[in-house]
Amino acid sequence: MPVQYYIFLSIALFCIGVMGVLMRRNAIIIFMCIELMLNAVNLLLVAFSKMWADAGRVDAGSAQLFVFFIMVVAAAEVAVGLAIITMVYRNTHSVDINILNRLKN
Amino acid sequence: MYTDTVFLSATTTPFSYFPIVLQLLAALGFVGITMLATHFLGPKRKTSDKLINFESGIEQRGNARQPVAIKYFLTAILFVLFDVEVIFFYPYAVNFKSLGWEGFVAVLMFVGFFLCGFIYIVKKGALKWED
Amino acid sequence: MDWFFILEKILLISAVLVLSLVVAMYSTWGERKVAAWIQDRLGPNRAGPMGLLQPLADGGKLFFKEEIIPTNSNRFLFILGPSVAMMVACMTSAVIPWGDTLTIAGHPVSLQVADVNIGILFIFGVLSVGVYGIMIGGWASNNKYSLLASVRAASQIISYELPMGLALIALLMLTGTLSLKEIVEQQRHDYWNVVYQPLGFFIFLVTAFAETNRAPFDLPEAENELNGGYHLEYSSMKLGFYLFAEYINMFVSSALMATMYFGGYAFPGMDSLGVSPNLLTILGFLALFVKILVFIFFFMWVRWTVPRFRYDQLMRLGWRVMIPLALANMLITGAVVLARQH
Amino acid sequence: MLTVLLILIPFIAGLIAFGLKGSGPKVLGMIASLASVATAIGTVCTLHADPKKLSFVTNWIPQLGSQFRVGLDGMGTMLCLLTAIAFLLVFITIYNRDIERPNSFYGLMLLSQAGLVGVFTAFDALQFYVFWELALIPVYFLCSMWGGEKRIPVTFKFFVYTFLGSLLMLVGIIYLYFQTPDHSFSWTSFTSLQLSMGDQKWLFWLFFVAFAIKMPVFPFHTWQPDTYEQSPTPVTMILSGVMVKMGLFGVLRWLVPVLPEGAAMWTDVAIVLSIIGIIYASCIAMVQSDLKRLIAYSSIAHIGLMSAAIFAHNEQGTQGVLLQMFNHGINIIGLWIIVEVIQNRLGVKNMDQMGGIARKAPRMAIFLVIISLANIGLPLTNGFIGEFLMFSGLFQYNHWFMAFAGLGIILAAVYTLNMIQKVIFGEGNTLTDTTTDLQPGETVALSLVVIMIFVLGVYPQPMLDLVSKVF
Amino acid sequence: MNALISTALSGVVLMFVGLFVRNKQHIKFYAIAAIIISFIANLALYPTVQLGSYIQFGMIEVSKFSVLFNAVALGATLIYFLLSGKEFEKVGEHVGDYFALIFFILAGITLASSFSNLLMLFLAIEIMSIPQYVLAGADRKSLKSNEASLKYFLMGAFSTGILLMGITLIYGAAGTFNIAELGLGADPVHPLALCGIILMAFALAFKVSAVPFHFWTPDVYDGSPTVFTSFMATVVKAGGFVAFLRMFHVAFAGGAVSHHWTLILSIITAATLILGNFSAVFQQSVKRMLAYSSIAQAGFMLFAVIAVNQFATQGIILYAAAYSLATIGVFAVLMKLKDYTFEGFNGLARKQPLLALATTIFLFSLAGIPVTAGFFAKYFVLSAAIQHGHLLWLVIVGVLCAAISVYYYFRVIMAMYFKQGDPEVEPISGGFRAALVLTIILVLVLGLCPSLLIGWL
Repeated sequence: MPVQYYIFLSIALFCIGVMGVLMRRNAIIIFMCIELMLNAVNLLLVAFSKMWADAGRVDAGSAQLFVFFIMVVAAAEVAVGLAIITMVYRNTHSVDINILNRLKN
Repeated sequence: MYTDTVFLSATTTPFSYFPIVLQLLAALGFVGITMLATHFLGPKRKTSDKLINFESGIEQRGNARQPVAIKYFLTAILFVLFDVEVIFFYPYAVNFKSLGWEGFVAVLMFVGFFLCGFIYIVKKGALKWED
Repeated sequence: MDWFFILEKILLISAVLVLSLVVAMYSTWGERKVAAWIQDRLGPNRAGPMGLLQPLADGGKLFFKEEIIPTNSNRFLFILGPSVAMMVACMTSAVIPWGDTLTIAGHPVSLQVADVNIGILFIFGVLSVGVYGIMIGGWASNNKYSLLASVRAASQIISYELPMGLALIALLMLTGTLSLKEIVEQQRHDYWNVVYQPLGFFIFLVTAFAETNRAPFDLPEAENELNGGYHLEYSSMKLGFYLFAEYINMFVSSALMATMYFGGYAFPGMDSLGVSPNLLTILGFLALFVKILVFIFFFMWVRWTVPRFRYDQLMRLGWRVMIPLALANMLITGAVVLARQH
Repeated sequence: MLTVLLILIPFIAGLIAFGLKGSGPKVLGMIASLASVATAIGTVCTLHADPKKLSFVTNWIPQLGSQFRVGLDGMGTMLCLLTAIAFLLVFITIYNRDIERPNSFYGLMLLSQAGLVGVFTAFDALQFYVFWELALIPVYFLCSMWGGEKRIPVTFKFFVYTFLGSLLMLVGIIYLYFQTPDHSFSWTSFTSLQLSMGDQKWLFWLFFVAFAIKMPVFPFHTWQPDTYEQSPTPVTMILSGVMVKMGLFGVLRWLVPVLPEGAAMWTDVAIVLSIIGIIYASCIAMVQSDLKRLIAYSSIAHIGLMSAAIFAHNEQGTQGVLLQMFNHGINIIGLWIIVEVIQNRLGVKNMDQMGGIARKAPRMAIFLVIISLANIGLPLTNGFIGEFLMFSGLFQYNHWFMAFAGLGIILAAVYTLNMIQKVIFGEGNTLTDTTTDLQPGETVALSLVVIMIFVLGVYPQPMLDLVSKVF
Repeated sequence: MNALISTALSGVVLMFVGLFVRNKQHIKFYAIAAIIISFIANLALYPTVQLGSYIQFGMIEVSKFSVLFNAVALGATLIYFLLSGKEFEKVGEHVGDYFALIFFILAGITLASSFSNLLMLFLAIEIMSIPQYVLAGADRKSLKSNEASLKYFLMGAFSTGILLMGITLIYGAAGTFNIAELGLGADPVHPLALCGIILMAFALAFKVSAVPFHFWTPDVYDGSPTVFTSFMATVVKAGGFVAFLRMFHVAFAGGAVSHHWTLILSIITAATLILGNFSAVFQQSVKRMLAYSSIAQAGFMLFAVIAVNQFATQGIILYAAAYSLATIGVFAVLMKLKDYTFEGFNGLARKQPLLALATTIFLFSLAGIPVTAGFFAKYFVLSAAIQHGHLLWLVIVGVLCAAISVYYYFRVIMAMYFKQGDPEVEPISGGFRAALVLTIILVLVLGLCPSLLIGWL
């Protein structure tokens, strides 16, 4: 399959993620949208890796290694993020980010 | 470099996954049909008592979906962390013969950090279920 | 696209699915027989000779039972839960090599649904979806016992996934491939992997017990604490799916263990028998089946012998014993392999 | 080295003063200012003997090509002398006053002196900027801590005005720095720049605004009357006597030589602004009943004249400005000393509540009359010669401008005489009846002022010799 | 490289120190010892890099710049530990963990100053960010802290996603992650690269809280425990800037590509300056004012990013040092007060002359008044922009904003010196005084002689 397909798919996924982050109010869903963004990036990286490998670059595999790092860092983020969301939920009994505006006062 | 791996030079095409798709369809069909079949086959004599939750005959109180103990969340979070650390071993394991002792030492270091985190959470009491 | 290929695969898939279901059904019968034998009883003996028709009766019963969906539950998720569990159980068998190739009418037919180069990763990935089935079911029921059981199950399964992954890595270091077919082929010409990986096999065995929620790790369905566990609210075929899924998982785990550590369809001396390749393939399949049955028997034997763990014991075993053990196994394997290489 | 000493004496004395108690600070202040005056006189002598000795150069920030480069020419020496004398006069005047927290007061005063001298001696643009700011900060604290009721917002306005102006100047300095071939801040590199007309056109404003705010020239003057009014009078003396000269000095040292074509191009605008300032300030001064504000506006008018004369761009005008810088400094300080005395005795600033002081305090009245007349520029006083030169310079440039500026003289006569009339003559009241005459310290200070008024008025030649020594 | 290893190891060590050492005072000493060791280890590389920079594993480039910047970051952290180390105990139980997290952040910063591969950039940004999410929420009982943490986390993770997309698109265009080999200068610029650069600029602007991506900053800085705000707003922000600077100076400079981002960044800079300063004017709490001031200061640091020249590199180091020292100092004083509003400072000069003097000097430095480090910091970044040639309008905007900034900084000074009041002040220890004096001296010395710092470059 041509690399364009992957690019479009990734961009579409990424945009869905971005829209989700901007429009949803539930912290967990926002969080999942962020993960979607990251995975869109992963997909694109692998596609580009293949593209450059086909173009004859010997170090094209480094993009796949990059994916591993993204996964690891994303996991670290997940760990911290889930902990934070759990903490917020235990204190406010809600994961709606609108509640945060109420906290301000 | 680490890039010349089995992952990259894999000759198998996406087509080798085709039978898996077939199996997925078959499984989906089986599950769906069975679900539908039992839905129509069984008797339907619903009463309100029958449709409430069963809690050993005691009347249900409150919502069941209460937050459970924090330990479970902690386990989940730790799993995420350690699982991705395990992921790092896979590419290494595939290539480790070509990486030789040098790579082994690097992985030893990685395992060292892994163990640091592990010992830390153990000492911190994150895995203590006894209380 | 080759129509013969598709036909062949469809047939193979059907065969595999039917085989898993049949084995699962007769495992229930076997389980009761084994239990009876261990407890010095007779076990089922009314339906058919030796009670052989008992599983059919049980299955029929499940089909015709009334389907109950509690009003408080989430209807969609309530149905989704067992479906996911069953789907996962059906999917894992896709990459297991049931035998070598048969030659039918000049066409080589592999007795493996899909020989992907990441077979182990595939199984690993599909297995981890299994926890969703339990989690969704427990959550959808909206029952305190179910929820607690599903949370327990989730914690247990993910905890044991770590040592399982590490044990597989040790195996991977030894074999250098993730393809199950290749792993089997390697063992065909060499000793079985269990010889090199006794500790790895042991870890895998223990984790397999935990992953399939079999005794002594069957806490999610501990009757005396949880009224039956995560499928407490289920009835008719949805309950059946959960139960079947468990038995199919047991079957697939046995197949996996046999494939990865005990030579799969290979048996000692098979290349010196001098019989026709097709016959050899069938013999290989039978050898694999025998191995699987042995493991299934072992599963049952353990269930009726070893008492259930306490939850804290279970978690401690998983995290504090299995993970370091698996890590050590991995490192030792690596060191030994490297040392032997030079 | 004398030049460096000129900065170091007040600086070190200032730092020490913070740590002293009781009458320590004021004694120290007196000693330091006497030493400063002595050093300043020493520099005057050295300037005549061997001007090279007054330069001092050492590396400061080699990465930037910035050097610590001080030096003195006639103008600088004159202004340093003025600074030293001004501080001496202030310290003599307030010697017997009770000041809250004298250690901070004297410390800050001395630090501001160091900053001022630094500005007048700097021959490195970056250093000039740094001292420019340093002179400002102690004054800001002085005004805000010891000033009148509305001191905080008023002083802050003063600070922000000056700070903004100086930041614009900083941009100009950096820009010029990049134009110099050797990437240096030195005055010689700056003045030897051959800038295009297009650059000079806008760079002029960056510098001019900074200096105009400091002088102040209309319309940048709005901070000044308020600040003069709200500041404690000793600080006002410094502000009006010395600090405003920073602006004029800046124009003479850094603006005209560095951007000659820019300055020539905007000359008319600058002069018109200055003259508007003269007339506007004079008019307001006429209707002013607050003594301090009156003097503040009169100061704006005088400075306006000086600024106009600078931009006339001729020998006579410039000489007049240089002379007048010193003389105006002396005169205005004299005036402020009297204001300080009146305020000390009466506790009011409004002229309507005064009157008849002459009877109670004849000595003070005489001093006031003399200094006021000098301030208008009556012949035989020091003010005359400077104003005369400035007017003739302005006349050479354009006689219409001179005519309008001359209007300022007449208006000045009006409001000054009016002030004398209101303050010392006329009917006394219960408040002024209690006035006592000058104390010895004040008498000494005012006598010094008057002596300088007459000496320089009759025999201005030494001062003319001094300022004519260009670098 | 040394700094990276030593900070990372120190983090691990402190994690365990926190487990085994019960006395919190001792943990602080361990942390201070660790930071001093890291500082020395970092400087030990200096003789080697003097001959020229070298690249390790194709991943990080050890150069004079990175060593010097690390020294600044570590030094500022040392000052921070000395001044505010005691405050850690007030946040919660896990003092050792807080110190460990700070060391991990430092490891990220050292990576940010020396990455030569986009992978390392990503890791640096993340290593810097993730511990901050935790620190922001360290006060578990406080809802404001919770809010800060969640908000920071969601925003930070979001910007990470955008950063990654940017990196990926650039990889798609260039085929390498090595920033020196990207070669994006060709004309016309590859569209993927252009999108990538813009996305990266946005993401990094997010991390350094430049307008219009700043909206999380005030709430996060306000909600986090003050002691961590102090660190997040200073050293970490400087770390973000150094990553920004390296990225744009090494990877995107030169050729046709720089025209494309110069304008975007200029607009971002102008908006940051204007909005940051004007918002700061209207704050009632000094803590919030400092949050907005950090946005405003970010505007000045962005000058260094836009202007690709020697002054910019020198400027960012000087700015990092000046800004960090001054802000850490102000925060340290702020934490000694009970009331964080401007009124809380009323009359501080009478009661605690040293605190007031220190605050005044720090605020002078922030406002950029000569003889404090802040002046030369501003001087250098403005010089960089003027040398660039096309940014004079931006410089004028910057200068006007600097004048505005005087307003809110001086409000504190006015409150301390010219207003009456009786502020509640916690008892001040001798060590704190000594550290404060040390900080004052550093600020003044850098203000008199910036060569002492940038002379190393």
